Amino acid sequence: MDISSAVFLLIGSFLCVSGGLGILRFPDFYTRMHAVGVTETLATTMILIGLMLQNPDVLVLLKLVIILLMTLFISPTASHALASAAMQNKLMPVLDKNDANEKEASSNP
Amino acid sequence: MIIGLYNYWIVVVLMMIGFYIVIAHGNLIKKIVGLSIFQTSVFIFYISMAKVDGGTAPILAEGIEQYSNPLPHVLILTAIVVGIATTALGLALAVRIKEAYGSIEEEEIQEKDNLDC
Amino acid sequence: MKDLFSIIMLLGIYSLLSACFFVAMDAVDVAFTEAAVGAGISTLLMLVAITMTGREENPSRHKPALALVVVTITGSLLIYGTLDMPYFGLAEDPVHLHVAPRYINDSMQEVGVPNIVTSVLASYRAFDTFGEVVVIFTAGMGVLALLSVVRLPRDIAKDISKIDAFNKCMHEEHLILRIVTKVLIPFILLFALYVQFHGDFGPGGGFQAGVIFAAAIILYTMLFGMNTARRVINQSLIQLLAAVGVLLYGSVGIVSLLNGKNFLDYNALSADPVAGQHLGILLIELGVGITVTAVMVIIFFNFAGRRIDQQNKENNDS
Amino acid sequence: MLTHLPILQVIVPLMAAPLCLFLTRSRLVWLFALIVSGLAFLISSLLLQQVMDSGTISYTLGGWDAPWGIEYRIDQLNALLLLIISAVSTVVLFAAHTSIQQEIPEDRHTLFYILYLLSLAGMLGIVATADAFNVFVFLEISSLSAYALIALGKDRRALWAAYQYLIMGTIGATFILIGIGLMYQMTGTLNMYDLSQRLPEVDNTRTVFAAFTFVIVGVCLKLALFPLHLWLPNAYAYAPSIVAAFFAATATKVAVYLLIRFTFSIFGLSFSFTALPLQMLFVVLGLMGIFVASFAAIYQTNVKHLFAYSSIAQIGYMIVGFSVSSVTGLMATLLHLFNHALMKSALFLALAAVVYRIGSVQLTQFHGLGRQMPYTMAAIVIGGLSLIGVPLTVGFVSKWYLIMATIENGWWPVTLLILLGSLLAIVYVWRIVEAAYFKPPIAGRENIKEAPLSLLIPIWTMVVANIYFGIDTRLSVQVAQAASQSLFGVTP
Repeated sequence: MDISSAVFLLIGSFLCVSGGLGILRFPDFYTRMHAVGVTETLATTMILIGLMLQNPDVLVLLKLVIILLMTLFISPTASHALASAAMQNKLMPVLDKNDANEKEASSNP
Repeated sequence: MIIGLYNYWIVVVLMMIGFYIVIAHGNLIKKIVGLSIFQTSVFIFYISMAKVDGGTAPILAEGIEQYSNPLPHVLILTAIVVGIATTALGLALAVRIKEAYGSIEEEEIQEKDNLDC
Repeated sequence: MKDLFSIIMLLGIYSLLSACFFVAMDAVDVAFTEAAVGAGISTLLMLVAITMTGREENPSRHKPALALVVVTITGSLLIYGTLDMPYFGLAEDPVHLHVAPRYINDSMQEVGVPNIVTSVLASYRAFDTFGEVVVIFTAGMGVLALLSVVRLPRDIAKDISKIDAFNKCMHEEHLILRIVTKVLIPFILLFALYVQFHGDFGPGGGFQAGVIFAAAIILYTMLFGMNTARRVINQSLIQLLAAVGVLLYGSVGIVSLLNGKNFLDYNALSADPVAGQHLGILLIELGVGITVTAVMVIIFFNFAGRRIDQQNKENNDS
Repeated sequence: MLTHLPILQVIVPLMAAPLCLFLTRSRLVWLFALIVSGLAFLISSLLLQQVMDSGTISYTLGGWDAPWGIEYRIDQLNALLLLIISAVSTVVLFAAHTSIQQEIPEDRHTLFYILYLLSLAGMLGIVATADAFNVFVFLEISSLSAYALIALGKDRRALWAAYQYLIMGTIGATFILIGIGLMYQMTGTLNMYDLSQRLPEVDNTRTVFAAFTFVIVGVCLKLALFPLHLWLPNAYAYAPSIVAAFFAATATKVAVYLLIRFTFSIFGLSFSFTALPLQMLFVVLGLMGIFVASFAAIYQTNVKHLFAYSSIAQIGYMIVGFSVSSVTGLMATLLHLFNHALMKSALFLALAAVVYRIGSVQLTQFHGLGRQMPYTMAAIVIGGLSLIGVPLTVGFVSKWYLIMATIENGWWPVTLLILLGSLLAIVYVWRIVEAAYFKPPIAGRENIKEAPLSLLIPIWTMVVANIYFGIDTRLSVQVAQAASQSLFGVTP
């Protein structure tokens, strides 16, 4: 029980860290969004499952399940809203490296 | 001896950051942000003094002896409400000032005021 | 930092972090409120405000020397003041010895509510809470006085005709958001009610519930447009509701006056003191909840309404 | 019901404010607000009588004994303040209906009365309560409504003034909050009486010293004590005239009350005047306030600005009386509180009448008004004489006691400076008189009429009070004496 919970928690934390890394390292808005959006959903799921295994109390378990459902609902929606807002404001994805350099050069005259 | 007070010192630093923003910056919205930081730091100060080592949240339950002090919590609940009320009113004023003066920078408003006189 | 948008986001994060700190300091009720208010409503209001005032800060020309001096003096005075303070977290600090023990030891017999914060808030220091409700009411009235826009029947008719067009375009753009929100709003409202009536036993109470309730309405407004929301929620009705909350709270006090007890003495409400206290707390929490919901909605509607009005004017000009 | 008077004093206007929303007609709301304010006045006079007869009244809210619950505690000092506030509010409200017709758009009238009542209730609450934190809550009620009321002014500068006031006021309130927190941390209590019992045990600690400083600085911000006065002139000058009349007469008085309450009742005399060089500091700041503000007043072209600066100067007199820290000195301060409320409400109401007729308060617009609006201008002249301190007006009484107090203490230079300050007052009052009586009327404005009766009645009520209390000083002096003696712990 303890071991499996620990495994889940570790996977969750690893995903969190990699998501954070993604935010810092990826070149443009959409890939960053991707990094956070994907890892956040999965990471919270993992961590919540890990916590569920830690605590056998039914009431607490129920609350955690509700939190899990809510995050599964909300975080993809939030990512979607962010991305579509960016799209509406005509922020274009960066496609390759040269393109990125050009963009920066043109935006910082 | 120093260790026993470190918490308050951090709070003081936070408070002063907020206070500095309020008095040093010219942007009206930023002043309100500073005010918010200042007030939130005062809340942290109050809450710190309510803490008792080894205590738990002040909700009575079986088998718990030590509770944190509930009174500062109550005071801060009230103060948070006062804070949001002030923020809302300040923002409303800032919006009106923008409409009337076309700017939310202190210096520009002052200049336009001097022209009025 | 010159971009007000990111400044406000950072402020929201600061509020959320301080809420986490409050949990660590055992102040669950405060943390709840701070998260709902500081990170939620006030961030939202600031964002609405900057859509009207512009999000860039001008490069400043001020000289910060004087401000720095003032801040340094104040800060060092405070640090100086902390030197004689009782240490952090010791159980024998004067704070924990004088008034608070009675709350902790006797509130169960005297008020009969497990959450001590609620019993202090709503019974021992109920008048402070009354003041708090009036403060929020004042803010609502102040924002109304500053921002409300007179809407002629002609405007309203025009707005209603716009709703369909607006709905159509929103429907295509924000399909996912709209559907998810529709699913979520009932749960948010349900949660608000739970917080409202469970405040006796766990963290929560009228204020937090009111904010959550208002958040649900605001979410609806943001996705379905002001005009739809105006049709659902009557403006003057909501203003009256704000007043009703304050009056409900006050009239609990008046009833105890009429029964020959002191103002807000809930023992006057029932022969059994604990039952009286329960009834009193329930009623005043309800009053708080109603006023807070109404005022938050009023504030948001007036900000948003002002913004629409500005945009209309700009369109007419151009 | 008589035992419940202390709480009724505050909750009557407090509960009446939301009720106004249900009455939509402007006239109806006005009548209702006027009745409520009159009721508050009645209650406060009953309270004063009770207190003078039988001493301090204590009232526990919610039936919880202090310090666990919140206590209301009425002694001579706050009974006097309650009377001043509710009396001024009633008289000013009487004029409100006519005055705001021109200055505030029709759809804001109900909101105006609501905010006015809230502000009144807030001030009454600050004065009546005996709980340090409750002071903060009611301070915020009165200040939030004040910001909104000031912003209702016609001029766009009203918005800017209100914003500045909001920032300064919130900083002040937060300072007070920090001070209260520090006090609470050392003593574990919030009740004022309990605090005064428990503070002496810890009064040599640095924390209490810091608490005291923060509270004093916070209160001084609200008080507009020189050099923290910068928010005041614009706030009074651009607010609607009625609001200016109400706040000029009451808002700073409440702050003076808080200063007296915190220094004398809570921290205690010996601590307050030994921990800091407070006496010296306040004398210097008070005198500087008198001179700087009076000079500034002389150079104003806007009459509202002029009287706003004169208010700052008058606060200087109060602070000087306060810092003498003798029974007579404090008595002079309290008398001046009372008298200044009478003068300033009369003056600002008269200005409201001028605005009503000519729509401006620039000094150049006053030319010839002496003949066109004789009653209004006569009121301004009498108010001005009272500001100077001419015998037979109230201004004389308080300056007399102030000078007595300084002489008693042997502060000759201060006495001289006070007299000099009064000379400056002659200068700025003379400028108005000159403009109104010795300049020909402005061309094209020959048919300006006297202000309507609904404005003249409140103006002259205040003017008559100015003269009456200048001749028959029994009531004011007796109460002020009793209050200051009880603060010094002297038994008469």
